[in-house]
Order: sequence, then C-alpha cells, then structure tokens
Amino acid sequence: MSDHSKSSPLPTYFMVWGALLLGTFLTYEAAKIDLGVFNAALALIIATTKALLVALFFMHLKGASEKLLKLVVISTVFFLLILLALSMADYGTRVWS
Amino acid sequence: MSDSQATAVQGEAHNPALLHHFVTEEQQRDASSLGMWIFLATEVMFFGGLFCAYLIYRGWYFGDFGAASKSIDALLGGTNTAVLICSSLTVVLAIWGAQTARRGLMIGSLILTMLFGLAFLGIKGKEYKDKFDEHHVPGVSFSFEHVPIPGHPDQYANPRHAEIFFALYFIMTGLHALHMVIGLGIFTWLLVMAWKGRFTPQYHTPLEVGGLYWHFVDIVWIYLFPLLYLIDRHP
Amino acid sequence: MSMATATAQPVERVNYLNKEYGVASWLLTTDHKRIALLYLLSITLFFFIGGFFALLIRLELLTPAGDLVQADTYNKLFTMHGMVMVFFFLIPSIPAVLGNFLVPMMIGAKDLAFPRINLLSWYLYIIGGVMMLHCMLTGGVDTGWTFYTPFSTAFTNTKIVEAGLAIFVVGFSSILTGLNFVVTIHRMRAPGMTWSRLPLFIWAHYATSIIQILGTPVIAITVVLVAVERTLHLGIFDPKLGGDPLLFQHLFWFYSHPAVYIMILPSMGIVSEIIACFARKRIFGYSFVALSSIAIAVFGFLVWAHHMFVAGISVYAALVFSLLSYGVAVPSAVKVFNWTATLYKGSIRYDAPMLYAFGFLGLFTMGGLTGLFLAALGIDVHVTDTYFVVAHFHYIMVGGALMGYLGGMHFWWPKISGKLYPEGWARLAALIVFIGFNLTFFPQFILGYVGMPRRYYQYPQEFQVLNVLSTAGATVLGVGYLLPMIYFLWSMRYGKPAPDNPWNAAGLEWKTASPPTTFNFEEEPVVTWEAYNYDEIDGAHKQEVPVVG
Amino acid sequence: MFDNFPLWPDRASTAAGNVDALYIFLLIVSGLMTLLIFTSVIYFAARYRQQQGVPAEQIEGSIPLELTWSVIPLGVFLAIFFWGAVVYFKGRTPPRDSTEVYVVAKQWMWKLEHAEGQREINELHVPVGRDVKLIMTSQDVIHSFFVPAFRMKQDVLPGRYTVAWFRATKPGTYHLFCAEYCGTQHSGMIGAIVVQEPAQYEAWMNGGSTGPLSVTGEKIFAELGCVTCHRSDTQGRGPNLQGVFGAAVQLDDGRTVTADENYVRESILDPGAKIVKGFKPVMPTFQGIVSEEQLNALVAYVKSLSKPGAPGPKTADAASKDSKAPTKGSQVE
Repeated sequence: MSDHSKSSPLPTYFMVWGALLLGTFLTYEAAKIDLGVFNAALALIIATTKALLVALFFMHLKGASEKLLKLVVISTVFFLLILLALSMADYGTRVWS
Repeated sequence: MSDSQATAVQGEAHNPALLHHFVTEEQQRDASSLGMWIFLATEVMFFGGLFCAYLIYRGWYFGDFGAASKSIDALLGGTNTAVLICSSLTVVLAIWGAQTARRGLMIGSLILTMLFGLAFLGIKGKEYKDKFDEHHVPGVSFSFEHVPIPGHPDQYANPRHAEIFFALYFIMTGLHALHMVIGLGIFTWLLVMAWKGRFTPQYHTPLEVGGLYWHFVDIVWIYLFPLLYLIDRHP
Repeated sequence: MSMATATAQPVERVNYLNKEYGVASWLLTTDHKRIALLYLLSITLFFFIGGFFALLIRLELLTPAGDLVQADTYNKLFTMHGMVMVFFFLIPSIPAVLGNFLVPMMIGAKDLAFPRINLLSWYLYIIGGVMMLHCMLTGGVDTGWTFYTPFSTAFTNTKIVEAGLAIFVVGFSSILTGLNFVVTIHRMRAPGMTWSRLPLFIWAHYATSIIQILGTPVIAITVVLVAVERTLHLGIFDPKLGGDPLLFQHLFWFYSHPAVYIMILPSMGIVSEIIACFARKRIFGYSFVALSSIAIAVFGFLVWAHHMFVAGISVYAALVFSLLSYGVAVPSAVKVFNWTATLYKGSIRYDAPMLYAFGFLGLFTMGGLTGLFLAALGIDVHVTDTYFVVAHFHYIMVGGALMGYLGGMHFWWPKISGKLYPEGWARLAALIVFIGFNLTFFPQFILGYVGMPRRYYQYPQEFQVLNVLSTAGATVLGVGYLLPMIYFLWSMRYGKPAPDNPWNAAGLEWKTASPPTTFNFEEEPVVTWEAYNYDEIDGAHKQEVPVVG
Repeated sequence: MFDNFPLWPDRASTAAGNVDALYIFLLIVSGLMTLLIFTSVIYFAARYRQQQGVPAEQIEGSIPLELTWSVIPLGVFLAIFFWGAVVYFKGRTPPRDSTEVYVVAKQWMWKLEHAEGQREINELHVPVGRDVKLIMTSQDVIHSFFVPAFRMKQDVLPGRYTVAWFRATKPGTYHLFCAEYCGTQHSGMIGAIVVQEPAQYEAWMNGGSTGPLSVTGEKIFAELGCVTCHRSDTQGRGPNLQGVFGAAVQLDDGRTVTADENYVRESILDPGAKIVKGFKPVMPTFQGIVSEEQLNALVAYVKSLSKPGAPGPKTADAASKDSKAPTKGSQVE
C-alpha cells in the first residue's frame, strides 16, 4: 500500500479524473469514424490506458512500496491473455484445415 | 456472489488495535490489501470467461453483433461510464480525507460515491427497460426481425446470432451490476464505520480495500462500454 | 511405541483440542487446526460416498450385459462418482486438511491471514456439499462429470443447474482457501523463514493456490452460463441457436486441466517432506524441486486442449497444445528424478509414510509416463475416451494424490491427534492399497488400447476378463482404504500418546507440542537453519535411532 | 469368458500400423523409465537402509545432473511429439479421390449413406484397399465415430461437418463404437464395419441402390427451387455453382474462403453468414426445412457439379420433368 506521507496530492487526482473523462469522450467519438479493423484496436488502446490510469493512480499501484502487487496484476493479465490467445489459436485456424 | 468481500475487508476491527494473529499493524494492512488484490485477480478471470465467449462470437458473427449493438443507446452507456469515473474520484477523495483527518470530506465523498453508484444502476435500469420494451431480452419473447446490418443496408441480421449478443450483453452487464450492488453494500457499511469515527490517519484499511474493489468494478465497465456498445457505430 | 527417552507422561497440557469443548467451539472456531479437522470429517464422508459409487460401477462391469442397474442409473453413478471425487474430495482434501493444519505452523505463524474467511470456506464447502447431496438424492445428474453441451443443456432433464450451483459454491470455497494461503505465505512468515528455507510442502501449496485462484473462477462462469442457457433456452453453447459446443469445452478444460495439478501438487509437497525425513537427508536439488512446482502451476494453464484433440478443434491448434503438453511434463520428471536421487546415500527407514511415498513414486511415474502417450497426437486419436484415459488419470489421482494424502495423514497424525497410530497395521494397509490399486487399474490400460470406450454400461464379450480383474482389484482397494480409517479412529482412543517429534523430523511444525496449542508457538519462533537440516538434527542426537513401531 | 480375449486390437487399416509403431516405441521408453525408477528406488532403499552409526551423507544437488534430466527428457518428448504429429496429420488429411460416405449420428444409432446411394443403419460395407472419407454430422448431441481396429476416432458435432478417413487393409467385421458420452444408450450405439473383397463388395453394392446421392441431391435442388437462382448461365440471382466446390470463393467483405462441405452447409442453413462478391443477400435460410439427409444429398450434388464434365444444373422445367419419373426412394425422409 502507498506510504501515507506523500500520497498523490489532489491535483493529480483531478488530472487523472479529467483524462479518464476525455478518454470516454474519445472512445465515444472514435466509434463514429469508420477505421475498419482499427476501430476495435483503438477502442481497446483507449480502454487499456484508462484502466492503467485508474490502477496506477486511484488504486495506488504507482506508489506501492513493494513489487508484489504489480506482480499479481501482471500475472493475472498474463493468464487472461493466455485464455484468450490460446482459444483464438483454435478458432483462428479452424478455417485453414 | 456471497458477501465474502465484506469479511475479506476485515472491516469491523472494533478498534485500531491489532487482530490477534498479526504481529505488526503494517503486516495486517499489507495482508488485507494483498488479499483484496488477489480477490480481484479471481474476478478478472471470472469476467475473463465471458470476454472469451464475447471475443469468439464477435469474430464469428461480426455483422449481427454490430446490428444488435447499434440498437443499444450508446449515450446512456457513455454517461454511465462518466458516472463511474466520477465515483472513482470520490472514492479516492474519501480515502484522502481519511488520511488527512478531514471527516467532512471523507463522509461527503462516501455519500457521493454511493449516489453515483445508484445513478449508475438507475441508468442501467432504464437501459434494460428499453431493451425489454423492444423485445430484445433473450428468451421466449425475443424478436429481432428485419434489422439491417450496419454498412450493409440490404442485409438483415440473423436473429439467432443477435440473441447470442444480447445474452452476452445481459450476462456481462448484469454480472457487473451485481458487483455494483455488492459494492454499494460494502460502502454503506464503510459509511457507518466512518460515521462512528472508526477511521483515523493511522487506521483506515477497510476504506482502502473497499476502494480497490470499487475501482476494479469501474475498470470492468471501462472495458464493457466500448466492447458492447460501440461495435459498429460509424454510418 | 514411545520415544526411548520420553519422560514420564506430562500432566495433560492445554492444546487446541481440549482447550474448549461444545458444538459452538467447533462450528464457530477460527483456529486453522480445528477447521482442518472439520474439513477432514467432511471430505472423508464424501470420499466414502464417491468410493461407494465406484464399487457399484465396478460391480456392474463384471458382466458384459447391463444387469445390475438400469442404464440411466449407471450413467448417474459414474457422473456422481466423478463429481463427488473431483470437486468434493481430490481438490479440497490435502490443501484443506493438511494445508490448513500445517501451513501456518510450518512458517511460524499463529494462524492464516484471514481466519474468518477460512471458516467461511468450510461453510461454503458444506453448503455446496449439501446441495450436491440433495441433488444426488432427488435424481442426480447423468451427463458425466464433464457435463458437455449440448447434451447437458438441451438433451437431458436431470438436475444440472443444481449440481452446477453446488460446484460454483464449492469452487468459491477453493478460491478463498487459495487466497488465504498465498497471503499467509507472503505476509506471515516468521523472521528468518526466507523463501529458500520454506519447506517444499509450502512451495507446493503456494503453486496449488495460484491455480485455485486463477483457474476456479473460469469454471464458475462456465457453470453460470450453462445454468442460464438451460433456464432461458439461449444458444451460447447450443449449435441449433448459433452457439458452439467447443467453446464450452475450452472454458471447461481451461480450469479442469489445471485442476488436476491442484490435486497432485500438494501430494508432491507431502512426498518431499516424507522422503527427506525418512531418508534423513536434504532433498536433492531443493531449488529445482521448489521451482518445478511453480513451473507446473504456470505451464498447467497452457495445455488444456489436449483433452480435445478429436473434439473438432483445428489441426494446428492440436499441434500447439500437444507441444505445450510435453513442456508441462518436464517439471514432473525433474521432481521424480530428484526424489529418487534423495534416496542415494540416505539412511532410510520403512515406516508407513515412507511406504506411501515409495508407492507414490512408482505409481506417479507410471501415471506421468502414460500421460506422454496421451499427449502424442497419433496415439491420442486412438486412446482418448477409452479406458486408457481412465487408467491414466486414476494412476495420477488415486496412485499419486491419494497415496500422498494417506502418507501425509500418517506422517502428521501424531501432531494432529497427539496419538501414535499402530505401525504394523499401517504398513499392511499401505501394501494392500498398493496391490489393490495396481490390480484395479493396470488391466484398464490394456482394455483402453484394445478399444473399450469409457462410460460404457454394457460392452462386447471380449472385454470381460480384464473387467473382472479390475473389479477384483477394486474390492481389495476398498478394503485397503477402510483400514486406515479404522485404526486412525482406534488410535484417537487407544493410541499411545505421541511425543512432540516422533519422527525426529525437521520443520517448525515439529518444534511445537503434539497436539499443538491454539496459537501454535509459545513465543514467536526465529528460523536460523536451512530447510531439511537433518545432518544437524542427527548430529545433535548422536545417532539416536528413534525407535518407532 | 476366456475363449476370445484379445490383448491387442486388430490391425485392419493403414493407420493402425503407424499408431502401433509409435505406441510400441513409447511402451519401450516408458517401460525402461519405470524400470529405472523402480530398481533405483528399491536398490537405494535396500542399500542405504538405516544402520546404527552410519549417518546419511548430505548431498546438496548438482546443476549438471539437473540439466541432464531436464534436457534429455525434453529431447525425447519432442521426438515423440513430432512422430505423433506426423501420424496425426496423415490421419486428418483425407486423400484426394477417396470414396465418400455421409454419416449422420443420431441418439443411439448411426445412419450411413454411400455416395452411390446405399443407405445403411449401424453398418458400413467398405471394399478392401480403397480410401473411404467419412463426412459426419450429428442430429442432436456430440457423438464420436470410433473404430478401434482402424485406430480412428473423430467426434461428430451437431451443426457442422467433421471429416475422417481410413483405408481398410484386412477383410472382416470390426466394432464401431460411439466414444463420446451421448445419453442413456451411449453404450448401445454400437455398429460394425464390414470390410469385403472388391468382388463381394460390388455384389453387395448392386443390391439396394437408389441411384447416386448426387442424383437425389439434384432432385431436391430442383424441388426446393434452388435452380431458379443458381442457374448454369450467369444471369441467376445466385452464384453459378459449376466448379465452385473446392475452389476459392471471394466474399463481399474481402475474405476468400475455400468452398468445402462446411461452407456449402453454412450457405444453405445460414446464407447471410458469407455473401459471395457481387451478389445480393437475398437467399432465404433453409434451417428447419432441410433434413440432415437432404443436406448431405445437396452437398453431394454441389460436389458433383465440380467434377469435370458434369452437366450443369438443368433449367427449372427440365429438372422438374425428371423428378416425376418414378424412381424408388427419391423422397428422402
């Protein structure tokens, strides 16, 4: 957990808050432009940046003294991607055979 | 979802004194936060199964998913996202209030957080009612005839595949809403404890752990919004 | 059977068993040791329910024709045997009983990180258990423990939703146990208990907890999807409505393969402890054995579709998963080699726990090697869904996990109950279990390759001889499992009081009294020795041979 | 009980030899490894049993030894993986010109239909030495077509085709099992593969023949009015199916897919899924109108249009005249 003496002062919170709202607006508008395949990629990039902002600043991952919490988060995302990627290994290549 | 998060929060340490089996206070706080982070890992995998199903059916039935997603009011979804982001802010302000012994800010922020939560559920309820009226709720009453696929005006979406989208839509947003309700339960309890002056700059672990849970529910929604509402919105 | 130097019987010390009596003291306890005993009672009940179903299945298969029970009843028997054994015995058994009892003591903590959640885990297990018992008594489920769709969602009206919710609840109990262990191991180690000094039992439970935490939620959501599909007639897994039955299999096996590592890893931890103690030696290649547990946990998540080679997945996906499955076999091989190497130049005793460890070594090796057959694509096409697979996973689960569990129960029984079990009977029981096991399951390998499919109520005449052999073995195995329960209960009443460290074993749990006090240690222990320091222990005792038995 | 008690399955197909070879190799490797572990455990246990005054010698471990028994097993495993993959690939790629049999699995029976039109229940007559390709689908739950003597197993899924092939090498009757649990009579869903000499097979073939499956398919093609859109000339509202099967098809969203059995099936049951470039999505779905057997016949017919020299679809009126001709068994249930 973050050490309390220098937790993020208020301006950082409000900046992150603003960035998140901006991200939401961007996602909403970007969906209106036809970028073909990149629509999904862009939406995911914006969503991931927003999620990182919340995790690092609001959930105090950034100031966390020890790396254990970061390890938990990274390994969770890794196993989620394993589930998605290896399932797609089947669905993606079913058309080939 | 049993209310185990409540016990996971180790809330009612009646006084900041140590629970019997911990050696130091710092050990107890670290244990609680690590416990919650690991619990959030299980939640990520719990929603992960649904995202896997969504990913595969979106690949198979992109057109039908686009048509079904277009029938949902993206503006409502967007406002809900904003509402949750504001609630995350008020949670952080509440924790900061506890850290700096600003009782008024802490309690005010907690109340605001819960109001935002209720607002979210209200908007969600309106959305569900629209879907109910349009017969888009999967099951017997479901009907999705003659809805054109975005970008292919002459081609109709296959109702059966649209029903899969709505099944996933209702399960994912329903499960998220259930987590929101549990979050509100936790925050009511935190409000009660805050009101009793239980939280001091030295001891406010339940608040932090409850905040972690709330931010996680917000992050899930940050992903749900673009994936479910904005599949194919361009004209 | 008392320690040669045991002092006169000490006045009855206060310990976690006699500290307080009464139902409330048990049902509302947050003491990890009492919760372990509550679990011991409940999983033993479920073990004998599952075992009873197994015996009925074996009796039915004595004859080619289906003449003992109806076809439907037989289908329910093997389904319930699978569900009860997997979800209510194998997955919780070692972590919930021996893990709960020993993890805090081995790392020098007073209790687990979240004692109340620990009690909640037991209550969730009991609620899940009652739901499963109710489901069994009011009709049961006939889909096989794998409840594949679209059969389970559209073509049967047995109680799938109820069994599914029971699995959801008991899965949650498993998640919370895993969470408790990881936080405890990270945050509550005694000073000096560094990661390289942790007993391998703890490493194994750490790896098991990773799988419980990351795998169980996926089957929880799968069960919810099946329940939703059955009640609302949706098409998530039903091809007639656009769904894909293979998606169910992907989500199911994503958890259920790592689940087999939840079942085997704790036994590996136990075997490491037993072999080190009874060979009086440090485990050969300690860090390799420890890290191979973690490697098994991580690699275990990459290989699930080797259960689906003929299910209709693409040829290229089958290649990927077959290759990854061979990757996960390496850490298990490393462990077996290290255990065998530990015996070299040891000072080996043949007490009952060591017999179970030897049994584990032999049977787990055979189980693991037959896994190589199944991972080879060419052979898997022929042997999957036959009795070859049944034999393979029984060698791992019954030959490995259960042998390890029994070995662990014998090894730590003096610490748990404060009494010594009868050594003679225990060695006999170990022998009977080993012989009965091999007689039951080795013929099934041959049956499998000859082509008898699994889950068959009636079979062609030519498979009968091997089935009769297997049933004979099952009865011997049944007897072998009854013996320990009998003499453990007997020892509670009539067993000799056990000294604090009857085996002269290394490890913090042997530094407390038997049975230990509620807070395990009078004062907080400080660890200054390496793991398995048997040279120091034996050196200090100048070769005093612990006369046991 | 003891008269017929095999310990090794029959070897009746080309694949059986390959699978058995790999199986025996693995048996030897595992046997040696088990022997190694058992003997070393027993030897160490006996040799180093506890003796008074002989302490255990502490050995920390040795990195080189650890590496050897990690790398060598990995090497052996990879060899087994490659060998297994080769056997698997041969089993999963049917030869070009194999005779085709359409299999429909139904709760607790196998319905088999030769391309030449014969229909069998729970039995399949095949000639020795000829490649047979099974195009399989299920009407209800997942089944699995398993012939131990051919070392062949393939799940049969509802809603799509799965393909398997074999070439029988030894005349005789072999078990056909359902290997995926499918309900009450799962163990009753047993059939027989009857492998005959070519002469006997021809005799059996001339018996109950109702004309080739593709001819039945052509009748259904006309009855359902497919021919009105899918014409042999190019003004039809639907693509001309001449030579489509097996070829690459350009879709309107840019993808190109090969027109295999699953593509034809999906185009009939769910036309909107893949629209051919330059055509309107006007085709109605035939889900629930066409039975599995009719579907198989239509697929066989579309395939026949790709065989060189096959006559194009007759115009609507010519085809209907044919269907009135009294041929036995043209009405497929």
